[in-house]
Amino acid sequence: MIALLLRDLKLALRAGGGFGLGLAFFLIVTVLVPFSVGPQSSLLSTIAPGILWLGALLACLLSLDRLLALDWEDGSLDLLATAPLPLESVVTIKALAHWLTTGLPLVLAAPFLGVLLNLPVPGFSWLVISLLIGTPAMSVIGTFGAALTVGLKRGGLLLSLLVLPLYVPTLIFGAEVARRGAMGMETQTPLLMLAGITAATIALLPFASAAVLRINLR
Amino acid sequence: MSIAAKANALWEYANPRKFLATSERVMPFFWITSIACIVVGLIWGFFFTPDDYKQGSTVKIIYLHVPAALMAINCWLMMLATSLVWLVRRHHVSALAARAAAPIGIVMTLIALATGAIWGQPMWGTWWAWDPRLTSFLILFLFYLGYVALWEAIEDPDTAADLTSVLCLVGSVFALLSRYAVNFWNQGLHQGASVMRAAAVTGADTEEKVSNIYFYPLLLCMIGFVLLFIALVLYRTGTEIRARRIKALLARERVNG
Amino acid sequence: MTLTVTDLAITRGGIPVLEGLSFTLPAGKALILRGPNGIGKTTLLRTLAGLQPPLQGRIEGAEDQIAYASHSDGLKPTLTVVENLNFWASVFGTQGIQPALDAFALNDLADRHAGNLSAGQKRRLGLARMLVTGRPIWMLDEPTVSLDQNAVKMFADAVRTHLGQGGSALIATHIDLGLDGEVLDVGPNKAKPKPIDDFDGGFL
Amino acid sequence: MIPDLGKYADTVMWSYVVSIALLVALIVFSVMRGRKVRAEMEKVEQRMTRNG
Repeated sequence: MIALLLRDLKLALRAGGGFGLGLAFFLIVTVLVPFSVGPQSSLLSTIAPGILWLGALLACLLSLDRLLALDWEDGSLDLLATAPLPLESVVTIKALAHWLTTGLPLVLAAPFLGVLLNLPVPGFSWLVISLLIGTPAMSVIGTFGAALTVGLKRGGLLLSLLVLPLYVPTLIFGAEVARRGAMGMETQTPLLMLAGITAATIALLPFASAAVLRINLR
Repeated sequence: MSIAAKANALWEYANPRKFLATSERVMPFFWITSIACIVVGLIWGFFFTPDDYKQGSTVKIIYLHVPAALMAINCWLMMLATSLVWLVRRHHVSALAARAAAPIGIVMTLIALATGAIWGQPMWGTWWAWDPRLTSFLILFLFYLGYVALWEAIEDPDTAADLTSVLCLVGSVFALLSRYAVNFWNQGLHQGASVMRAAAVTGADTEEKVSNIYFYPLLLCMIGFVLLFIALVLYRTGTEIRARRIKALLARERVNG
Repeated sequence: MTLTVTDLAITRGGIPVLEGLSFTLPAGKALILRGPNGIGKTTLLRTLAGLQPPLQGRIEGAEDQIAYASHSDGLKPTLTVVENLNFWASVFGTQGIQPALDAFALNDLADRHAGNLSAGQKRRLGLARMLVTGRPIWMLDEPTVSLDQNAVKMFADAVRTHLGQGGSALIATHIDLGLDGEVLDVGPNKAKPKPIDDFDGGFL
Repeated sequence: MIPDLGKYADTVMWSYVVSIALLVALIVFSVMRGRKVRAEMEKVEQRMTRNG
């Protein structure tokens, strides 16, 4: 299992591995927002939590179609499916690798981009906390979407369409935590919901992903 | 007949030929009664019910909005049930029925959204408000789109049936979750919407004065929509079965060269 | 470790392709699969490897015993030869990739990135991957494609060594490898179509 | 004939027009595709019975 994780990390970090793609996209979105809505800092600080969450979500979405497709094309998945490792672990590791290479960098970059958008001071910690809790769910849900569309030639668009509604609850609660945190309001309820969604998806969704992958490998 | 025997008899309809024969026999009944119910219900509602004291004549929209919204949800529930039957018992008719139902669900959701938006224009002063109920239907619409797109994208019919069934299961959980999330995110702002909900759920007198005058034509329309849905599903499932058979025959022809 | 297949029927894309297939593959033997293109050799190998369920019939002695190599090699171009092999060795819980490097003369290429190898070298690496799985039954799908004569000999030797150590191999190939074992022609097992009046049969 | 719908006449009429149009379109498309598929199946079946 560790071997698979290390290999995926190594692959992501080497040339052409796609590491930094999501990060670059996140940066582009946040930098462009003030140009499109205007430079008033009061407006920017109101929408900052939402924009940062949306940017992180889209950056995550962008990197999903590479998650399983490369292993599918070169036959690695065939061999992994016959290996002693259960497919449930394989998809969990894949999601973890995706989070480490995409989600975690986004979490770390978010406070710096928050400065650009005049995020109110109390919002920084809540932004990082909400993203830290929310991004793993996005990776796990994304893995499910990637497993559904892995055999398709032009699965990218379909993948986005399938994952989009699945991301809604995470986005709502995650952005709500960041928004309320920035405004100095109570954040407990959405934070609990967000954590609940993440825990439940991590616990249950890998079974669905593995089942779907098995069907696709037939 | 014992319950087990009855259950077995029900599974008989999972046989495509038997399904086609039976559905052919009962379909005229559903077509005729459904269209009769809808026509009578709509005429009754449109011409012979008074305007609401608060909403004026827009109350007449509920005869379309409520049944469509009802069927948009029921259609997904039916797809969930048939998907489960396919995953557990592997009856092809069941999977094809789910496929046949999805576009009906899309149209029902569209009607609910369109009438909601048109109704919202004078009531809320805007075509679209992120009202929890409208938003939930928008999300449901996205689920339907994804489901249909997945069916269309996969070539192997059994693989497509399997994958869409799993998507339907997972999607149902997330749809419920979204419903809750959306309610939390925007606690119902619009009194007007609750008139429609009250009419849909209880159909009885409520504080908002959805009285029996509106209820009977509405009930007729709801029955009509349910029957129309059944007729459409039966018809479209027949089409899907034939399309599947064409595919199988052509594949057979290729194999035997 | 004997692989026994009894009255197996398999499908591809929902259409039956082969039926009534029975054979045994005892330890130390090879079985060469023959048959025209498109008859379902790949499907058979995938079914035996457990990647897809059979339509009917029994497969015994296959569970966790099979190393399956498809047309593609499962190699990562940005990893070196050694990294690629080490990865598969640890996934399958085996140690020591040295025998595999030796068997396919990959020692000189050990630190090259897999993406920089020639087609034949890649193929050799892909086959070396079979060796590091430590699984007794090899299932190889057209393993000699893009190998030169020398590499084919190398491959045949590796399979022979594997057989000598009590392993077995099921190989779909069109060339003669000179291995100890039988040839299985699946041509006669082509599935007979159901009569089209049988609506439900024709439906499947 | 048409009842007085007051100031909301447009709203109500458009709702009915859009909804009924969507319903009719759904039915028409279903039936059209159904007919096409049925005819095609018969064609293919006949061809296959002829060729054995």
